Amino acid sequence: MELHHGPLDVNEIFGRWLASEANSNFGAFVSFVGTIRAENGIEALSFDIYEPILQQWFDKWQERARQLGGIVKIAHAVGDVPVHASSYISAVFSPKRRVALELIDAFVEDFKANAPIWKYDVADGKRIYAQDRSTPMDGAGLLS
Amino acid sequence: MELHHGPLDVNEIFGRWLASEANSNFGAFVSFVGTIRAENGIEALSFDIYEPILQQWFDKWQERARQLGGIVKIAHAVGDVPVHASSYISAVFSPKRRVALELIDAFVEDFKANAPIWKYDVADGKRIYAQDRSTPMDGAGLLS
Amino acid sequence: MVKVEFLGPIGRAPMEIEAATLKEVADILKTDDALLGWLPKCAVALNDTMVNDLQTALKEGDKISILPPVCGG
Amino acid sequence: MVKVEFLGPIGRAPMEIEAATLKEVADILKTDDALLGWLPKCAVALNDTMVNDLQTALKEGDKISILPPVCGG
Repeated sequence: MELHHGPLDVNEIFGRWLASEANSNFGAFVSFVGTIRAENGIEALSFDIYEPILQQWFDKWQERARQLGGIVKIAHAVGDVPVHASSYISAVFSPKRRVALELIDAFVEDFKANAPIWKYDVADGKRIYAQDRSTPMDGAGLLS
Repeated sequence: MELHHGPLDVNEIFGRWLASEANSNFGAFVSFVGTIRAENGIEALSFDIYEPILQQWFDKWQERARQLGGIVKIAHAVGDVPVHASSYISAVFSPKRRVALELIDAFVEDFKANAPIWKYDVADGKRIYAQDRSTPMDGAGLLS
Repeated sequence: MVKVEFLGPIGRAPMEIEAATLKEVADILKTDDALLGWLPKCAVALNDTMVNDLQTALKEGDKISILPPVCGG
Repeated sequence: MVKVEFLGPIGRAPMEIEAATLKEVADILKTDDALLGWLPKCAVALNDTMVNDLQTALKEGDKISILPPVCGG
């Protein structure tokens, strides 16, 4: 797991991840890259991350992947990411293709639902919480 | 769609594909890379491809992706690919993540089942058809 | 005393309160009008581990984090 | 005359035969013992388009491709 200030250098990250597993004898590598779309007049999106809980979330997925013979990797931006730049990469290496294809889907969806990351629209110099696109985490409402 | 003699340069291909869509305003990029596993004492796998029908197969997928607002890309090796090198990359760009995650799965599975590509094990200098891992294409048996 | 931190967009400074269980934390936070809109949508962590039980006992120095709706990626 | 090509591992040189339909091609190929094991597993293309109908009519110069089981990736 790696956090980067500002946009991700996707080529650098892919190159490094592929090199790191070049001799691991994985047959399948599946990756997801999220890129900021130009829409609603935004200049950028901006992200807050609470790293201790993200690390725990990630560690659970790493263990789940390990039990299937694979590994997961993730990179995310902190702070502002301008439109057409990338904020998020996740990837699965596994011996065979089905595990990788199924794991990437569940991994990306659970990331969206439960990774402790808050997104803001940046427009006209203002940073506005993307409330309408945000999802309460599992267990939300405990104190209400 | 691109065919390469020998192993794929994954970094080069990813870099080129990402650059080509850098301003297309796609929010999601999902890719699958197939790498030759060291198993059963093989030195390499080797591939024959019948390009005219592969191109038609690919064109149908491109149209299917287009109707969902996305695009697909594919690269495959022809001839020998040594163990731990990559033979196959497919990718989907789409505006949003669900289309990309669903399309990559169907695209990779249909590729496996219906792309006109024949695989051979290379061991002890011999090239042996991987009959037990091969699948009859849709419509097989017409002439029997 | 336990510390309560509000993450992401809630925009509140941390609080130090006296509470023996998460239930007591809830009772205190619910008296704060500015938090009433957030609490039904927020998950809770105790010392950086997600928790789901209001009866969870607290000890001196515990850190409680209030996590509003998320949107990574 | 139509041309019949055998792709991938079948390892047969192309044949030129007289046939007015795919059914007639099938009847000719089935007389070849070396092909009997392949035909139930092979798909067929006519002029590089996959076909599924034995009654498909053929014309002079058509190319028929016999595609054995595949395994890309």
